[in-house]
Amino acid sequence: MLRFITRRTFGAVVTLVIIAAVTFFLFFAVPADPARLACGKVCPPELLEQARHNLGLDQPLFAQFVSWLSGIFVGRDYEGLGHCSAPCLGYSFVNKAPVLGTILDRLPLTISLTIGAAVIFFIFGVATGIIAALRQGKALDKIASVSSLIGASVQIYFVGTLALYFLVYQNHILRQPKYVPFTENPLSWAAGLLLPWIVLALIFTANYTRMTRSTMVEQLGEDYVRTARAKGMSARSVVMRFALRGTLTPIVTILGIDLGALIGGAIITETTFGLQGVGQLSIRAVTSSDLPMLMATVLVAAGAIVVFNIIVDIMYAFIDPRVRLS
Amino acid sequence: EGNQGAPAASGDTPGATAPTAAYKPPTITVGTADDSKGPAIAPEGAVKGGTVTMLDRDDFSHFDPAQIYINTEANFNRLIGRALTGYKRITAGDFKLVGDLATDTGTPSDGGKTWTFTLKDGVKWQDGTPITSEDVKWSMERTFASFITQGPTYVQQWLTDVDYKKAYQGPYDGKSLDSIETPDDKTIVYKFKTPHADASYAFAMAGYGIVPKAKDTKEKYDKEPFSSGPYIIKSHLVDKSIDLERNPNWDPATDPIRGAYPDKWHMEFGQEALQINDRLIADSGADQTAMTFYASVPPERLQQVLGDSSLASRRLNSPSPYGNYYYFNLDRMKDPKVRQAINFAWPSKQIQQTLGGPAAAALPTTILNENTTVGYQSYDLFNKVAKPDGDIEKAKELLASSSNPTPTVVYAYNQTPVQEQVTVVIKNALEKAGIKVVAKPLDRKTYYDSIGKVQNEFDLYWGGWGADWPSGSTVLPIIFGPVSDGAPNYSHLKDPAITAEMDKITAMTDIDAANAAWMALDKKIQETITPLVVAENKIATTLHGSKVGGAEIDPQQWIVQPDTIFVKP
Amino acid sequence: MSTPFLSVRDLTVDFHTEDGVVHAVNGLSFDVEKGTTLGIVGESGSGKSVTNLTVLGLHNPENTTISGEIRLDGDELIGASRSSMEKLRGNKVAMIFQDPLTSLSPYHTIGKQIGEVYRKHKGASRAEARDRAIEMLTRVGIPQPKTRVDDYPHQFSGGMRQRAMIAMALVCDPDLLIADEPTTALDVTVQAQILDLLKNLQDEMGTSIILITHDLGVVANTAHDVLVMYAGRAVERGTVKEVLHEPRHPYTWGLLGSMPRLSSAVDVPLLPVRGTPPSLLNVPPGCPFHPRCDYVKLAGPELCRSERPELSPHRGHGDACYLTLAQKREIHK
Amino acid sequence: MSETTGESGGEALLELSGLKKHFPLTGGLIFKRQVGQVHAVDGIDLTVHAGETLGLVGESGCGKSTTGRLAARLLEPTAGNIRYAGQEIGHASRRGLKPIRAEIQMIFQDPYSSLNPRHTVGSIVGGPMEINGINPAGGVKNRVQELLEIVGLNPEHYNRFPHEFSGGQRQRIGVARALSLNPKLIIADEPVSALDVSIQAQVVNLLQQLQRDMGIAFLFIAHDLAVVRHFSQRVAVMYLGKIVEIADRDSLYTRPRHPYTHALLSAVPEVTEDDEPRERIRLAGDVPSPINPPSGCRFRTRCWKAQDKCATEEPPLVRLEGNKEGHLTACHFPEQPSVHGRDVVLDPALRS
Amino acid sequence: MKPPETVGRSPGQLMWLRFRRDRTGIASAVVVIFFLLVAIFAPVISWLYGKDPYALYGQDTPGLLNDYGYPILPSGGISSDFWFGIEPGLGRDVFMQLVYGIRTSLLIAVIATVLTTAIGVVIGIVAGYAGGKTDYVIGRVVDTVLSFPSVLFIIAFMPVVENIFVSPEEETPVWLRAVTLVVMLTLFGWAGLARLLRGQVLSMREREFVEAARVTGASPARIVFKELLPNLWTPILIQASLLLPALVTSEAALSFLGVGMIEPIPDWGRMFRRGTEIYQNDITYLIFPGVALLVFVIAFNLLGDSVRDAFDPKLKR
Ligand SMILES: Nc1ncnc2c1ncn2[C@@H]1O[C@H](COP(=O)(O)OP(=O)(O)OP(=O)(O)O)[C@@H](O)[C@H]1O
Ligand SMILES: Nc1ncnc2c1ncn2[C@@H]1O[C@H](COP(=O)(O)OP(=O)(O)OP(=O)(O)O)[C@@H](O)[C@H]1O
Ligand SMILES: [Mg+2]
Ligand SMILES: [Mg+2]
Ligand code: NI
Repeated sequence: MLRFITRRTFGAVVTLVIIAAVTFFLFFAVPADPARLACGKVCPPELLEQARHNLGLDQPLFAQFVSWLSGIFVGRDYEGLGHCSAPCLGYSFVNKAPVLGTILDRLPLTISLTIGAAVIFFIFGVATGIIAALRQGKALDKIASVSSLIGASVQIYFVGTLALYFLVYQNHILRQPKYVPFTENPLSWAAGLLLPWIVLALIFTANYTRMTRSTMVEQLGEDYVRTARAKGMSARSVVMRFALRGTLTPIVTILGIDLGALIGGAIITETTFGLQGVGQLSIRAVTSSDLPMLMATVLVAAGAIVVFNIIVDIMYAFIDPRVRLS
Repeated sequence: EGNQGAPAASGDTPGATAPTAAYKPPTITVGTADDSKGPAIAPEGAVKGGTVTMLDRDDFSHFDPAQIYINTEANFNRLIGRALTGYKRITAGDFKLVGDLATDTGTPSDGGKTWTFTLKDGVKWQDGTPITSEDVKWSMERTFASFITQGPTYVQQWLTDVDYKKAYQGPYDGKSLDSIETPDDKTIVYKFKTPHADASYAFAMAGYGIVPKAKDTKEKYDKEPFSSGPYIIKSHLVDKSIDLERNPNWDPATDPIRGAYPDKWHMEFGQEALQINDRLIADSGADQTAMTFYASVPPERLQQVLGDSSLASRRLNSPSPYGNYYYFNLDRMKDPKVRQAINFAWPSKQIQQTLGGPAAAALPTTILNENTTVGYQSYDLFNKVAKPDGDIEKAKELLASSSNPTPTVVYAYNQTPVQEQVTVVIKNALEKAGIKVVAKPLDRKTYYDSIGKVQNEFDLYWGGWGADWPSGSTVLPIIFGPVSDGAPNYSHLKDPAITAEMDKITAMTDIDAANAAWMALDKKIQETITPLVVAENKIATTLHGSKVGGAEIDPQQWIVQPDTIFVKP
Repeated sequence: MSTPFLSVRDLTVDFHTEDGVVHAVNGLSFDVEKGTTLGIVGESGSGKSVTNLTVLGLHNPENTTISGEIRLDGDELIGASRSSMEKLRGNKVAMIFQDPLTSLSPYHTIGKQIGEVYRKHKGASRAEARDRAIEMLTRVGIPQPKTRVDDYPHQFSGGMRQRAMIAMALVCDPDLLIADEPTTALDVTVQAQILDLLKNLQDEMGTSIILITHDLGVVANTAHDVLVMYAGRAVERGTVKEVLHEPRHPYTWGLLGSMPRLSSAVDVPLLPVRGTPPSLLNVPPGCPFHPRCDYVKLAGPELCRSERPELSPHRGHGDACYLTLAQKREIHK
Repeated sequence: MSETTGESGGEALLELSGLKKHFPLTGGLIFKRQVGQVHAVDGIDLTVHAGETLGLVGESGCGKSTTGRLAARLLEPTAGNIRYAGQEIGHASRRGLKPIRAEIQMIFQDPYSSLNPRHTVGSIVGGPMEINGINPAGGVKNRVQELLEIVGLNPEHYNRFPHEFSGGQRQRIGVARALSLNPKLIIADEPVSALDVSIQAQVVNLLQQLQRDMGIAFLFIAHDLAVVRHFSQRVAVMYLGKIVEIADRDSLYTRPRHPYTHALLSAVPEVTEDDEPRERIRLAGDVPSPINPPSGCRFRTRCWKAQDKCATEEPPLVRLEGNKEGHLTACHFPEQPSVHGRDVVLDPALRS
Repeated sequence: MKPPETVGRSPGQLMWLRFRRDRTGIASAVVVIFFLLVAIFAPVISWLYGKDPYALYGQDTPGLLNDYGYPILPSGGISSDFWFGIEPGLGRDVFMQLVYGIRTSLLIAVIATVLTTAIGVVIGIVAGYAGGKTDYVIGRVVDTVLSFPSVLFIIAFMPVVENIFVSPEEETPVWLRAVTLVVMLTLFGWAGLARLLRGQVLSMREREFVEAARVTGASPARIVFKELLPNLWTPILIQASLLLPALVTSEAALSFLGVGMIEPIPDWGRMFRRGTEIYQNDITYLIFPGVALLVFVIAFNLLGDSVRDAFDPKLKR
């Protein structure tokens, strides 16, 4: 197990470094010059040079990348701004604040957004999926499949916009989405994120219902489920103890992918609800050519995907003993 | 007149026209030493106390005054920083330039080359130490340092040279600037190379706000400013929120400008204008004490906001003080007749409609903006008042007599959703006059880089410029100044006569005469050269919560200024 | 003769599928006596598994029609309540399946899977169940049962898995054990081990066994009685000796003739049944075997094609064919 | 190893000598590397003569299929030689194999997965001809239909797809495909294991008839000793990657010497007319893992005669005293040459 | 000898038969085909309808739009002249915008789907069939691509791709955005498909018919194209049928973030975004593209499901 985790972690680090490098070098292929943006309205060449030096952009590309990379592990010194200690992702070009701090400040929101929604859509999706599978062809199954299809076909910005309008502005049923740290007040934390959770859940539940239903149907046809029934196990325990175990494996994979993608791709959700998470930060980084911030948000996003992949693989080992050895 | 696009009629139904909002350009005069005494004139009903929530899309990038050039940042800076002079609101729309830290707007001598200011008694930093002339001098000197790249550069150039950063590298290596003298703790004397009658205006720019010599942390000061204004930053989460609390060492009696009525300010960033305005329209709960500096109602909500009479009391509006121009590239568009034809065919009204109608944009005809030009005079060279949707016949006539009756114009635009639509309109109109338009979208990040290149391949492109103080002197000499890569003379106008005229006006010591001369030059340039099309002028409509009082848009900065804001009990 | 321990009468099982009705079992009757083994043989798809799953009531009621009667120790099983069936399964009647890998849950340890049957039916505690599981593993010959009890099925070899399945089936000392092709997936040497094991356990506990297989050799070595199935029907029934040494039905002849034996002559070709088994969607009328039968002419083509022959005589060695006994004897020679 | 020629005539068509196939097992902490190997086939010598059938039996996983696939050069041997008609093909390239490809064909175990479900019978059977550029007189289609007739299928079924056929019929299609190139040697990897008894007999009969009519040599792989006996002139018994005994049919089935062969024969369930009790040998456990095969004699872990010598010394495959020419056994302590011996029960659960 | 149920149908025909029985499948196919026809025959529709998607009717004809640029007639200006109403602001014809918008979006999505599928198929098959080092390298590349935060990347590096085609000073052709979008969507789309197909090929490679082909001396090319590929059509078709609606919505989402097609090219996704901005005053402008998109995506997903079912007789719905 430990070996496995070590190997996967190493692989993940390599992947992240590649992604970071691609981002970094592509950034300089973008025809925008961050120094020019930093320089202001009227910018004579000397000032431009000055701005370039201030941002550290006057060094060779590769050297810049290396110092960025080594900054993560050993920290880095910034002229005028002081030392940036060990996991140093650099200083933002735009506001000169350490990127890491900003990211850490935003991450709880994005994670809360994701985890909260995931809990809802996972529980609902799996539950309805199981019921649909057990009531194959019945009304409930059909309702579940139709609604899941509609859920899968709508977009966050569509539902989100309408939900904001009708539930918040018009009828004041829900609160304007707002992030309050969990540690500060768990109740307002939940209340503040309820709307995005519901909207995200609306869209994602569908997939889980579908997946659960079809895998469950498959599982119910498995030989070992038949064995369980032949052993005299009650219908309930056949489903909950035997069929569900096998159903969870693919579901957990999808959940891992979704969690990674949600954290990494919260852009649309956060834009729709005006929440200040990592997604918004990344958009800001893009529009303002803020390389260190962009690198950091890309790393967070890719890191989320990669980390959740590893978590999924570890989860496998818990769900499926066959995986444990190999 | 002068406000051609101003809203005309009113009504509540969806199919209706926009409501009237009588708009009067502000009056800006120079105040006396008496005017410069605190406290500020309170708006009607003003009370102290409470917390105001400010919602906006973008956080402020700079707190170091020397780095401030943008109106939003300048506006915020009013809460925590002071300068030698400033604008005092007398009543709505009526302003006076007064001494802020200084006892008055300064005393010129030596034909306007030397300016002397005296600091008021009792002005202090947030830690209670008095603000000295040494601090003021230091503040100017440090703007020469290499890390200062954003702020205004006028005074630096007046004090030294056009290439001021070569002349002096800032005070950090121990050298000080000879052209600023501090005979005592309260007096500061600036010695310019040439006369500058409008220097007291220049010192009102937030970019010339003060920084304490003792607390200057160079680059880091941008993150941790030391307050001289009524508030202190209590917490700042980048791009997310700022909380302000009162500065106990700020004395209202010394400050003629800032009312500072709320006890606390809470600022939230990151929401799009649409969402901010939906919140403000809804006006529920905590949002009743909310307002926005800059997130004015987007065109999508204008009909709703202006059509809803219940919002009237929470609505502010003001046309933009900035000039918006479609510059001709004179290197490529050589025939003035074609340039005039384009001016005649220009679909001002259609663009206005695309932007949200008369309530969203006015249709000016002059280069200088009426809001920021003392002594403004209107003229209408291209028959825009009569035919705001374009005089195609006249354009065709001109083209017929020109060197190229069917010209092709390469139009470059900043690729934003709005500009995309405007481009469609422009293309549609000019093609009616027989002008082929090749539209080139440019990436918004590099837009100014692309059009700023002297050797660009475009014929026509949009650009904006705002006056730094209410005079043509910070507009015409800039947008028709030196031609170089990155310089804002996007038309590449290099007419010796015009340049000479501008130099002459700049040297005038009589401000009123100078203002009149700028206005005349404005017309002359459009008449003889036609280097640009004067574009639509956006009108901001801004909402605030029902418990917010004293909200006014600063007509010069085009932003809701904090000085008069108070929380209704 | 007393009433048999299990008696199946006129069992018919139809599946309603998209393609039509599958007549998987068609009027099948047979008995199993206490302590004996009934071997059911027949080609793939002849309805062997369906019959036995029906005994346990394991079919999806949605698309299955079952008629006839199944009496276990005198109790009717068709139409019995769900809870009474649940009490029966694994307790009185247990089952072993063909593929021990897929039939064991990969997610639970062997010990859990064996123990939970015991807990469910005997109300034992966790510890008791575990002890019982170890005991059962010892009985079926798993080495080091104390440690292997915590292994997962994938850690076992094929033969050990089948032993574990047997342990699981026998944990509650069932009266009837249904073994559905328990050795088909195994190698010969392992198969022999498993079959011997089943025999030993039967001797010890007096369990009745239904052994489903398509290998006549297996039946010959293990069973007391044999039932030969074809297209969902019984075509021949009798003791092992009777059926294998004096077969009466042409299909049984075909099966026996198809089998190469270690002792048979090598250079003569085998004598297979020609053709392929019929589709159960569309069972031929009359004798279902007639399209593949070489003796239709002899027995009477009209009869064979139109009327279904019954298994006769009712008890003892019976077969479903219109050939006379004399003809059969003659041909079999 | 020298000659292994059995009595059946004809020159050696396929010779495998010292043949080994080890599959790498990969793993490792960070980088993939080889951590071991599966000794699937571990040094075997076999000869198939023209026109004869060599049966290959053994338990699951002992390397029968691997041997077959090596012989058909679907795999490249780790070591050893494969000679076909005197020509070394062990490491020949695809191009080098081209001329003999047509002569060695294969029939597979699974009639479902061995036919491409997207191809018609016509293209399945005709495909090999197309690949090898064979243009039979009368055209490919004619030849295919001829072949279909030979294997007992309706030539009209030319345009049908495999899923429309029963298992036995599919296996016949497989046979027709193997025949389409007029092979001299067919490697049949458990061609009847997946079929019902009655169908199995049809296919065995067909193969036997083809061999008789066309003189094709077969390497016939099966685990059913009775079927092998029925079809093969010579039989080799494999255990864990090695040949433990090889002999002509009679010798092997009536005078086996290797304990494993004894065990195998005794385990076959038989419908016997006579009541004479057969020898009963019940081995314990399963075949050990080919990743770590036991030292010395590989059968020793399950053998009732095993002694210390077996663990240290690998018994050579030799002709034992009293055995016929070509009857080779690899055992230090061979059994009596008879099928009637004593009962041996090693399985703990069966020892009562 | 007679095989059972001798009907002589190919697997394809059987699928078609199964599919034909699936009423939902047929209905959704009809809807999908309708959309495709609309896209293909947009110019014909325009000609019959007598309007084009570019003309600014609302601006050129007084009385259609009010001061704010909203249609004066109720329901977004629906009239016998303007069936779906008029676009607020520019005053173009909504019906034509939608028809041409569907054309643009479908064109982009279809091309991206085709490219994605082609690349995914080729790389997946190569990885699966070649195995070994090739497979390992491709596997890592796929992992990496799948770990990229794609939306962010597309937003950030759209200009880079555009730059590859055209330098900033040169004329920017209108199709460039489309090409860029296609390239970007393809760049992040192929990996998933490749991974899936690799798995399919791996399991397929173990099938004996592949060995059978090798035994007869078939070349790797023949094995890939003649033996494997025909068997992969099922997953390919299923994936493609699920990919297309996903790409349509992706494109719409990119438009929502402002990196979709630009004016004046009509675009479905951009209409949708504009709709979410102005819905409070002109809901019809959100309804038409929104509902059309919803219907299209639902129909296509249903179609994908039906195709899957048709291909997989085991799965009972
Ligand atoms: N749930 C079901 N739905 C529809 N048809 C079924 C179902 N279960 C079995 N059948 C059909 O019933 C017939 C008899 O099947 P059964 O499993 O009893 O055969 P079998 O004799 O056990 O064959 P094998 O030796 O292959 O196991 C087959 O044609 C099978 O396809
Ligand atoms: N490609 C491969 N990679 C790794 N190991 C393999 C491979 N092919 C076969 N093996 C291993 O080699 C050994 C021999 O396999 P082979 O298929 O030859 O056995 P077999 O005798 O044909 O068995 P069966 O009767 O089950 O078909 C087995 O342990 C198997 O797991
Ligand atoms: Mg069965
Ligand atoms: Mg094999
Ligand atoms: Ni330096």
